[in-house]
Amino acid sequence: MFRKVLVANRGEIARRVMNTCREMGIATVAVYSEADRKAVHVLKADQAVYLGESDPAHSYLNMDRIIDAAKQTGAQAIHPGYGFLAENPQFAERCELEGLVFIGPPSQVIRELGDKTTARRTVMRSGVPVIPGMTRSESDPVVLAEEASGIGYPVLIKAAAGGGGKGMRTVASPEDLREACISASSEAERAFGDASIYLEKYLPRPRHVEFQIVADRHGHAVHLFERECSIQRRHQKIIEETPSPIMTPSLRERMGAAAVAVAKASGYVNAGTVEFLVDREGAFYFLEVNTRLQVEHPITEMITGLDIVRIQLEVAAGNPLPMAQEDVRSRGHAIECRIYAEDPEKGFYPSPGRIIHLEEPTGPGIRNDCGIYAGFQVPVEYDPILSKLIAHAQTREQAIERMIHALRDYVILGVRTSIPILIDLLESAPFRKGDTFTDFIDTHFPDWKPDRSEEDVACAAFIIDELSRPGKAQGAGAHAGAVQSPWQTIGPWGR
Amino acid sequence: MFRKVLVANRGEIARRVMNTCREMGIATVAVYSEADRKAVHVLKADQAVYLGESDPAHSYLNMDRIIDAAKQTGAQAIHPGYGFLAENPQFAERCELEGLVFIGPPSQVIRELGDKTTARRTVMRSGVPVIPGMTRSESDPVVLAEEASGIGYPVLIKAAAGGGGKGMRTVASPEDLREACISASSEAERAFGDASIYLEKYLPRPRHVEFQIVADRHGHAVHLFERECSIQRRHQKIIEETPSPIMTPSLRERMGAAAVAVAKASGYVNAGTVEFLVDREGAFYFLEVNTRLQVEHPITEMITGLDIVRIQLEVAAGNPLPMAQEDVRSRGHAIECRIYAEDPEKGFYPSPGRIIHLEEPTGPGIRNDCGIYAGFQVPVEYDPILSKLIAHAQTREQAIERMIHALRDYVILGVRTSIPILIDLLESAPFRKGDTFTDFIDTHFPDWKPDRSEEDVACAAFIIDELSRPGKAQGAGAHAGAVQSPWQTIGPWGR
Amino acid sequence: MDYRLKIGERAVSFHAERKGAHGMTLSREGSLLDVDYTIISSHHVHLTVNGSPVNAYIAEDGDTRTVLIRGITYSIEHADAFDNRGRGKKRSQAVQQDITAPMPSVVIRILVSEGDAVSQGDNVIVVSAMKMETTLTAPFDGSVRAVNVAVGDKVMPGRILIDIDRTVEQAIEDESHSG
Amino acid sequence: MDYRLKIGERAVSFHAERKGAHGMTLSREGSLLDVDYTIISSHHVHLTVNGSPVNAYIAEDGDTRTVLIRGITYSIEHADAFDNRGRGKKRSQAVQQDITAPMPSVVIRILVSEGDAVSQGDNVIVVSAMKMETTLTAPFDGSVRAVNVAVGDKVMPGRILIDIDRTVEQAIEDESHSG
Repeated sequence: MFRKVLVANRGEIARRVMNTCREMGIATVAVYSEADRKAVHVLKADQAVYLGESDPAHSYLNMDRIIDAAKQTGAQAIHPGYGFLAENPQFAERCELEGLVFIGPPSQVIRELGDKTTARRTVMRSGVPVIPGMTRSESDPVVLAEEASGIGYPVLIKAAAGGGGKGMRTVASPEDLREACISASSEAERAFGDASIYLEKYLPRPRHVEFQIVADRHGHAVHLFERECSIQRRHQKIIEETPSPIMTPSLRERMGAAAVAVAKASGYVNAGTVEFLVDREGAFYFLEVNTRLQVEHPITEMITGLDIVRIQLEVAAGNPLPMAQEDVRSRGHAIECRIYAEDPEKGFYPSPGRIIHLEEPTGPGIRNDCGIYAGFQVPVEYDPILSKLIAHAQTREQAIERMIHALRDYVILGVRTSIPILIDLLESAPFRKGDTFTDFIDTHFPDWKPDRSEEDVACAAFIIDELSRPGKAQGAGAHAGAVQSPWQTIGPWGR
Repeated sequence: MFRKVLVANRGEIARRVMNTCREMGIATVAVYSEADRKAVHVLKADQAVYLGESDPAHSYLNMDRIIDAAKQTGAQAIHPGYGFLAENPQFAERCELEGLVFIGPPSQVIRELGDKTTARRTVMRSGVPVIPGMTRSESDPVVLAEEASGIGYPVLIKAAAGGGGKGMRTVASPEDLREACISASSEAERAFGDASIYLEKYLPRPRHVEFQIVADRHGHAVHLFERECSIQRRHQKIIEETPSPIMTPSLRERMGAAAVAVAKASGYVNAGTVEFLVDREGAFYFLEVNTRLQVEHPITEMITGLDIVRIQLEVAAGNPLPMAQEDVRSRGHAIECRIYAEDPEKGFYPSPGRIIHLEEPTGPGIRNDCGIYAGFQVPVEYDPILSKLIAHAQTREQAIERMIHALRDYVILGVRTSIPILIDLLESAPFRKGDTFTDFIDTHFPDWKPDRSEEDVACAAFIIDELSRPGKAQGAGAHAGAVQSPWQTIGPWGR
Repeated sequence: MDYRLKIGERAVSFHAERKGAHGMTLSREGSLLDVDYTIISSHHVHLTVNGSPVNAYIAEDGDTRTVLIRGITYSIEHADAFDNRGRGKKRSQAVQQDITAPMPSVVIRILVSEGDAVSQGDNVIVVSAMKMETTLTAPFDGSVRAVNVAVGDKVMPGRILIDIDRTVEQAIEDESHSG
Repeated sequence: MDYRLKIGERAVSFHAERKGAHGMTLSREGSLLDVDYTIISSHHVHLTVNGSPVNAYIAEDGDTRTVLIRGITYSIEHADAFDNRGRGKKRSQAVQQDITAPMPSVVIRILVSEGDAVSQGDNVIVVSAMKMETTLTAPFDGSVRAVNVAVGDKVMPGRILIDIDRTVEQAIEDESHSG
């Protein structure tokens, strides 16, 4: 096993990878940018190397500096997390050339699956159905317009290198295509260091169901069941669960077999995710393979009792998978909610800022993979994910209740978060029924606002807080305390 | 199911019970004493009723006030937690008479099993071996002295009503018996409201292995596997784990069957624990039944995926057990460490005080059932338990590593805690080998002190902290800041 | 003591009377709240309102306090403070001729140069926050007087990114509307 | 700057030199520590000592600071402060004739009354903290001058619970030893 691993990522996922490393006796190296000098992954690492400015291009996407950091610290392997360089075949190749183990598939596999169009061809040959769309990526707006006409509107723009919803746009009519492509391409460039995009037919109201796979270098591949990831905003998942509410033993067997077939056909090694869309009739279409650890991997860990990062490290070190398909058992139901720094009342607009106060939910069946702490300045430069809250219970209904209460217990002051809308989503009748589709929020929660039924209580808290702070005025301009109240400068109040 | 439940307890266990209640849609009522006005269970309840002064006799042991609180709030059932009135048959009987459901066994069963000597007779009749000792409790020092001679020294004094190590004393020779009995009896009186004690033969170096049982009103009883609770200090457990390192499938089957036999012979209903001592040859002896939710129940929940409090509530409402013995499956290995407010360098002397800063460990496989928060004043009147840290992983070795790192991540400032010795216990070769006996600490860690190998780093932190605080002197009596430094009053420093 | 608070879009008046060391009654339009409270920390108050306990978590952000109750946030401030600020804002909006950052963000692309003529709705600048790009458009017809930022700049909310001189006839028309 | 710190039972001298805004070198008996640090919060400093990062959590308790590193606590104070206090303590110990509470606790039983004669080692009072009972004994032969507490009283460390007048011959003998 490795003695030292560099984690080429930040925040909650870097921390989570380092947790498993240290449990395995592997020393950890963090890398960080200017904005992340006080980030949680820096605080938790055995060593930390400064990369450069906050812009990802100068830090988390800067291959030279990351490779240098690995060499300088004597790290033998690099775990890329998700996002940044995780699915960049050039980076995996650089690692291979420099004698560093890239903890993920071989660069060749990343390249073939990462070019989503090549992946689609590979999968078509193995007999698994794919969504209609382009078979190569393109940057010429004229060609893209022609392709879109051929596919038929609405079309979906996707980043060829992508994942996580970045660089994705739905386009309803030809006149919007050009600017959408430019914007998507730019977003993809910044997120993945690769501006390539392609077009797919936009499927109305699909479910997003994915299978976790793990494969070793010795030709063994197993799947760890499915995850349902239909609840999305801006094409990015915000609630995931497993098992999928629509899954039947027979469908699971067929889709699981398809996922393993994709893994074997592509020569897959390490952990990955085979994504499918499932239509209303229960037919499934291959979407893409994410050749990395997925954001939502914890729900699979909860129901299987496995540590996917441990499996990644074992497999990357050349060891065989520690289990066969029949050893993998599912227990209970797990849900993940992504806690983003964003304002769900204002179109999920990002909300960076300083965390003033933090209380994490705890208790039976609750896991919080957290990338922040009280006092941390959430940077504007990176993904708005603050933490991933996971609830595991015996049944779906119990997991929903557990999650709702955990969300209500979760206190984050200083930035807006997705918590209020997550509560309403989970409490809604369609979610409880399992009617989850990718347009769920647009359909059931357009122009969502929270039910602010405790305004009087909030006002009481406001008044008490003001009265209880020493040095604050307690009446019309009275009391000149040590600390100048903002109200004193504005004028009299509370008469 | 009940609409409202009163939890007649405090701290982490009251909070944990309320967690499950609210997930089941059951409203919760907390009760509290003077010292607990700001306790976590008060903050988390749907309603809270003040009982009285901090002394348990005026609050958590005051049956009249607790029954009144239940009636006044319309609670239909009372969950007693552990300790206090949890194993008091008079209290269970009062509930029955007042038309309140006591969430535990019928008062008659508590009385018979709670009188540990009656329990011993019942169990002896069912063919399970018991430890040599008295068959009735006693308060007369003369009679106790005679019994002790009969049993042969060393003897163990135990509270007839007891559990949790309270009222327990080992006596090596006759001259120490009298004061030990008085002290044990007094401690038992204060802890359980019952001063009765009895004597048992002291078994050298036993293992403490217990089985979790659950039984319904319809004659069904199952066990949820064992817990190994051998690591103790002052006869109180500090590390528990499951499975037991010594367990074999055959021994588990025999002991599990014995536990279920005890449940059936005693007419048991609800959750309980059948405790055994196991000697070095693998022979097991019935010790006692704890007729309540056990402190260490979370490790059983981790490996079985069950919520024991939910089962308690279901069974108390008259519902049948939701599973048969063959449905109960164990997965992985779980360890609990009890985080006490005490100084392990000074004989585990209690260390009450205000929590100045708190950072709870989180991450995969970590659960922390926590009864404190930053700013909370840990009362001097109650058990020193602050929280229970639980680690669950695939193997014992992985669970140990996970726990060690979680303990190192756990930051509690303001009181001394058991954390440093817990780290050393888990890291020790005998613990890793599974050589865990009840005299483990006395044998391997007499006069334990932590390995303070980072004194220089600590001094650096001291100096940086001092320099970085505004208003503190930064040189020989220099700088008169807004805040008077203690050093300024004492004299010059840091020259 | 009387309070006029702005919560959401409404202003609400309360009359508060202290009741012992840790209690008060709050009345509003005839309804009465009986409040007991315990200060748990500088950001946490535990209240019992008409017999029902509730935790409120509070953070100050300038004039506004954010109160978090059962996962839901409430933004509250003194209505007087809001009125004062609001009047100022309205005045400045009337003569608005610039494009400001809506939130902390980074400038990604600038689509216009000094002197360019722009029509209402034209894309003029793209900013990014937390990997989400937003395109800001011209609020009216006019010409670009100044570009105050460069690609890569980190900007805070309210920062004027681009000044636009409004085409004169329309500006006068708007002024008369705002009067 | 020079520091003389008491850590555990030892006093250690350090020479500290600032190195930029967030660094310092610390030398002690020829060995050199190169320290970079980041203040994370009022109770948390992240240090890099000779290239190795480590988190230190710090709380002040009177003269002493408790520093928590990797789960282990270090109690540190200025050696001067300790010496001053220590000399005071020694003096008072020499004439000690009382029984003090070892920690915050509650008085459970009082086994003596005013005027009682006690022998060294006799049980005189039982206190309880967090359900653990501790019996305090007479430190020397003597007679009980005053019982300062009642059953149920909550007492803080150092509080004098019972005054005992020492039997005269022995007291004199002890005094000569302490000189």
